[in-house]
Amino acid sequence: MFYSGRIIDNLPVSDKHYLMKVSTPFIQPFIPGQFVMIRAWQGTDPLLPRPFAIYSWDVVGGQNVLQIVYKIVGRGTVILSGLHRGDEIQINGPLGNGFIEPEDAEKFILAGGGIGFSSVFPVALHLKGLGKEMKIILGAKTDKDIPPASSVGAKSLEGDVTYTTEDGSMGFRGLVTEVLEKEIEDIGTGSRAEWAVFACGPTEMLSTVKVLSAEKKIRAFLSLENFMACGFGVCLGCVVKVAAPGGYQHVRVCMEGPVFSSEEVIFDD
Amino acid sequence: MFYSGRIIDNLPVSDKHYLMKVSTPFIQPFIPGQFVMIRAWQGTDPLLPRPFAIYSWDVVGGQNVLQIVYKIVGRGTVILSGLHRGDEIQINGPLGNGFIEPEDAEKFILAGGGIGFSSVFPVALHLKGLGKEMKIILGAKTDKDIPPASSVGAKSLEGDVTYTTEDGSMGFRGLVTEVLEKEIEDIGTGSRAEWAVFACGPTEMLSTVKVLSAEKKIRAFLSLENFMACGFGVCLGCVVKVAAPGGYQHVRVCMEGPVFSSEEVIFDD
Amino acid sequence: MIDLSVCIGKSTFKNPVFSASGTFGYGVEYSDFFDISRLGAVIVKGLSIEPVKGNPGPRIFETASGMLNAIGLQNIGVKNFVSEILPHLRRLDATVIANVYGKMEEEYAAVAAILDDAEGVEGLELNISCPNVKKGGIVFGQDPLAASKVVQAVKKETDKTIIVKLSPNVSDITEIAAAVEDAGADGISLINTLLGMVIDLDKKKSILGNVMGGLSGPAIKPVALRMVYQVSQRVSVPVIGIGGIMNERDALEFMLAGATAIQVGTANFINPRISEEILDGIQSYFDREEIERVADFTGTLKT
Amino acid sequence: MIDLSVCIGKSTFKNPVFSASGTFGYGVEYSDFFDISRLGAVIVKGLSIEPVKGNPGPRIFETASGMLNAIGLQNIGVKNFVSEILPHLRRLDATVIANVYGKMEEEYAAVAAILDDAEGVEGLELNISCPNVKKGGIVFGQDPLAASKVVQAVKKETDKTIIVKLSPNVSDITEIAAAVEDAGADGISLINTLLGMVIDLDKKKSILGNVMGGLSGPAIKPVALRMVYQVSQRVSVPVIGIGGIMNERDALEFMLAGATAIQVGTANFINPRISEEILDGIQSYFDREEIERVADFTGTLKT
Ligand SMILES: Cc1cc2nc3c(=O)[nH]c(=O)nc-3n(C[C@H](O)[C@H](O)[C@H](O)COP(=O)(O)OP(=O)(O)OC[C@H]3O[C@@H](n4cnc5c(N)ncnc54)[C@H](O)[C@@H]3O)c2cc1C
Ligand SMILES: Cc1cc2nc3c(=O)[nH]c(=O)nc-3n(C[C@H](O)[C@H](O)[C@H](O)COP(=O)(O)OP(=O)(O)OC[C@H]3O[C@@H](n4cnc5c(N)ncnc54)[C@H](O)[C@@H]3O)c2cc1C
Ligand SMILES: Cc1cc2nc3c(=O)[nH]c(=O)nc-3n(C[C@H](O)[C@H](O)[C@H](O)COP(=O)(O)O)c2cc1C
Ligand SMILES: Cc1cc2nc3c(=O)[nH]c(=O)nc-3n(C[C@H](O)[C@H](O)[C@H](O)COP(=O)(O)O)c2cc1C
Ligand code: FES
Ligand code: FES
Repeated sequence: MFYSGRIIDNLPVSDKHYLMKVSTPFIQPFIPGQFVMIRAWQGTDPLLPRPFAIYSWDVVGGQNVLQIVYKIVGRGTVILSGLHRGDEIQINGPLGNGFIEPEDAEKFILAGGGIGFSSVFPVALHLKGLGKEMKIILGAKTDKDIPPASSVGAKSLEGDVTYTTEDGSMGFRGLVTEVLEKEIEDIGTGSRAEWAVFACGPTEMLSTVKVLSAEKKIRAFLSLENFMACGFGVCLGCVVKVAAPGGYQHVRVCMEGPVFSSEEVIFDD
Repeated sequence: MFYSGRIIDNLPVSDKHYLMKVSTPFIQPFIPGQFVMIRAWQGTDPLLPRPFAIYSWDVVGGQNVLQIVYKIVGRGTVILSGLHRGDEIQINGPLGNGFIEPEDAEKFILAGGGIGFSSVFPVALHLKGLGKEMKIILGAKTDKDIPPASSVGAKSLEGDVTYTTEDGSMGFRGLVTEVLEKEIEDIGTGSRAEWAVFACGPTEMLSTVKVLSAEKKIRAFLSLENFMACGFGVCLGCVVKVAAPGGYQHVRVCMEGPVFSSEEVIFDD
Repeated sequence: MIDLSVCIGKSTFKNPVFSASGTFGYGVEYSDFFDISRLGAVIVKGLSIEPVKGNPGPRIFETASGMLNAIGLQNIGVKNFVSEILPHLRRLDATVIANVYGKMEEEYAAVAAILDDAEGVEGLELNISCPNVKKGGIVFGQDPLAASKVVQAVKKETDKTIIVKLSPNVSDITEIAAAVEDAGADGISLINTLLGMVIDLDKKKSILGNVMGGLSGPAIKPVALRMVYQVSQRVSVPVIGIGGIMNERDALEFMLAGATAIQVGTANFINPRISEEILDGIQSYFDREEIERVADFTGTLKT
Repeated sequence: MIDLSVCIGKSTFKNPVFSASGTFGYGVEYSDFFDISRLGAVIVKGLSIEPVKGNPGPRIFETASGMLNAIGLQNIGVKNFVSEILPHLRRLDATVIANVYGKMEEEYAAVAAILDDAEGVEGLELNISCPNVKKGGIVFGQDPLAASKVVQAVKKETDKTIIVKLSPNVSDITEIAAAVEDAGADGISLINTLLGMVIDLDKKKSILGNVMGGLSGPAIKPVALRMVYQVSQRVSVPVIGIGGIMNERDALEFMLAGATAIQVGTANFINPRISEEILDGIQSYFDREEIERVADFTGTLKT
């Protein structure tokens, strides 16, 4: 689905993060973990649209409102942050597979590193809706990298979140995966089969989650990132390696992913 | 001189024209007809700065205020029109020779076609300051192409202006050069030596002025336009042909011009 | 009545707007966005005799008004294409051109032989921007003789329309164009990507897994236009213009320069409906300008 | 202490930031904006034996992240340069490299002979992207033999440092690089502009007076980086990187790829002080990264 949207609101929720609300011509059921490609500039530099997780997409006050949360990291996101109410943007999506919870999983640990919370929160809200039990771990370098859950419309989750920062400025001092490891260990080995982990964050984090999941015998699903040109499967630019008979095969993060079972993903070092 | 300026005001003065006021770190005496190169965007598309006549450059309310009047014609000017108070722009200038009135000229006809008024008004205000007599002719396709003199801070000139439009929607119906021809004919051949014509507008207009000036034996000065990359004489991209011993030579509109004596300019057809 | 159809070899295409190989998947992906049967032709991702895994990542990176790609010609192989994708494309009523490549001329011929039997393939586009393993890796498209041989070998296997797609990484594009025309090409498409490279200063490392990649997008349009102009002055077979076409005005410029048809590449990533919009734009332009046939417009550039 | 000086041939330049010919006028124009003696070298507009009027307009046009130019090598001629401009440059204390071109090798040699006597010219950069009238207009830089002969002819006339500036419009840039190195070049600079074309759809006319022109600016940077990388792998003389350098990060990327020095071109039009800013940026980067000498950084790219 390729269409235009109009900015309703585009406000900072932290030093580096913005929450953008866009009015869209329709809404469409989406699976948390799916994303949209967004372009919001004239001219050809930057050229390509940018991928962002769908944070929410609902009817609000009679309008179809798509939300994304983004961090300013480069030219495209700088342009996004300068947009005003009424400005038009181009949107392609929902795209990707999203996170479909395994039928036999009853309890979840959701782990988000850095901007990863923008996929974790929609997954969490969805699971909460289904009445599932869950723990959320959010981590970053420093407190400034994590906007308060309330500022991004996730107040209802605040009680479930454990924060961790590398510099200790918020919550625990340490890595998301350190907290994750403890949380997993707290679960009796016998009951781990009821659990599933969903993780979204930098590659180093996800590759540690893969190792943990194998060691601790707990299912894990990883939401990957990669450079994307098209976002809908036609350029073959975004592939990662997944295990396949006879070694590996290249699959597209934008189509077969972004969410993969941790078993299948092969991280090159 | 290369420096940054900050937008004070950037307001439409007609359907297609904007008046931009920029606060600059200093002011500098300029010769009317001189111009600045302006760039006001990130990224490399568009790549090059754009030339605009200096409309005025004065201390206003304690600030150094540079004004330009521009017409939206393409990508660069579309971007300019979207700028807000406080936005930063890069400026190079004053550039070019400007119009230096011949010492023995007492009376002037100033003719502007299309956006040409943006050079004509500063010249007119300057000559008015010197107490010179003058007639101003401004022409365009239709009335929408000419913002009212009052809207561009040239109210004091309003009485001197004769308007002409191709569709007759404002003032006379016809070309600037048709009115110019009549005005010249109104001057006795004997007194034409006291007069000088300054013309700024599309190439076809200027080449007609050249012909008129030769036929009617009246001095004329033409402010030329051309694509410019640098605006300060280093790329040799903006050259026009001028008469020279042994035929012609290429001179730079941005350095030896933009104002040339109508005798020297060679218009290719 | 305006007739937008164009002839290349024995084929007639309903209009001059084609999709560029590698930017349009296998075509079917775009049927979510518009009716791909409207396109003059759908040119699918490059096919080889066996499936190919392609290069390790990163495979793409954005540059100023362009992008680099080093996909490594990943594809499912011609046989899977014929059995799995082609029926789908036929149901969608798409006019299909198969883009073909190989590491030696025999591989091109083998793919052509399989496609010769395939119903619903209107023509073949030979991508000769690939290293010739038999000649120490020199790209076919940089070697007039090797390029001619590929064309001849393919022609032996099939009577379908053969378009040869040229590499721009050459000193004299007209030399190679003339060589493939002589060898029997029914049409010539150009340009493929310009070879480039990107570097990550922070990591002091080249970004692409393959180090070098192909530059596409608006950045290359001036080079593409120049080559289309030069080649169409030199050959008499139809020329298909490619390179940085973002809208109908770009497309029409290529036609003025001498292109009978055009291909839309990188622009598809930015707007998946762009090729349809370009088609509509050309149609309206022809209406407005009262141009009756493509041939009345192609190559009418004044210089 | 960080030492930014670089050696090319017998010359030592105080730092690796040079201005690119044709984008820096005769140098003096920039002294309004900054102290041009700070630059490693000021490379002036291409000089020929006689003054040249250049091409009719339009001569320049903007493209996506780039520009085309067809100036036609307008210049005041080497003799006027030596008598009128050089004294001024010497007063400004600029390190000057004269860019030289000709229509045949004898013309290059003649210009070199005049410059050999000129005090204040540190070296010559030979622009070989010009048609060789004796060989039917084939560009010197596309013909390894013709290019070598130009270098040899020039070397006979002068002992000054000779840099040869390569054209990117070739199939194999390393072949021509190796040829000019063998012929005695002290350094190799690249790239010159890519040949391109722009069209005015409304007028159905090519825009440039000369029809074709040279593409420069950020659009060509990936191609330039790739060629600098390839050439520096192949030759042992210092390589000078040029093409779309807009800031110090771009400059440092070229150095990682193998450039000993870099030239700033089109960026000068956008910000006349940019070359000084790039120099300062490189200086701070070396400070921050504790790189002591340019040689410790050049070519350290991981692939
Ligand atoms: C499926 C998916 C979902 C995403 N969801 C979100 C989200 O909800 N919120 C959010 O803030 N970000 C998200 N991202 C990352 C976001 O797409 C990038 O931050 C954005 O594209 C950067 O654009 P830019 O122009 O600002 O930066 P650029 O100037 O393009 O690059 C700045 C830096 O970011 C890196 N970068 C650029 N593009 C990507 C990319 N696609 N993936 C990883 N790194 C990149 C570059 O290498 C560079 O170091 C997501 C990415 C993917 C693939
Ligand atoms: C010395 C000088 C003084 C000028 N003063 C003014 C002024 O005071 N106010 C004003 O509105 N305009 C002025 N112009 C014209 C102005 O520079 C152009 O309108 C502007 O560069 C167009 O930029 P753009 O990106 O909007 O259009 P583009 O997208 O670049 O082009 C739109 C159209 O304008 C044409 N064009 C682009 N650049 C130029 C150029 N330099 N000269 C002529 N045509 C061009 C293009 O061919 C195209 O048809 C002046 C030009 C010169 C050379
Ligand atoms: C991601 C990507 C993959 C490509 N794959 C192929 C391919 O398989 N075969 C081929 O002949 N050309 C391939 N190309 C080249 C395009 O078909 C086209 O020639 C080139 O991109 C220039 O056009 P553009 O600027 O409109 O993209 C590919 C281009 C891109 C960007
Ligand atoms: C307007 C213009 C004029 C040029 N003139 C010359 C020249 O006289 N001699 C030469 O060797 N290169 C000339 N060049 C090429 C530049 O020196 C440089 O190689 C090229 O522009 C690529 O660098 P850039 O992308 O940084 O501009 C010229 C380039 C431009 C844009
Ligand atoms: S981004 Fe194009 S295939 Fe995934
Ligand atoms: S615009 Fe560069 S010399 Fe005039």
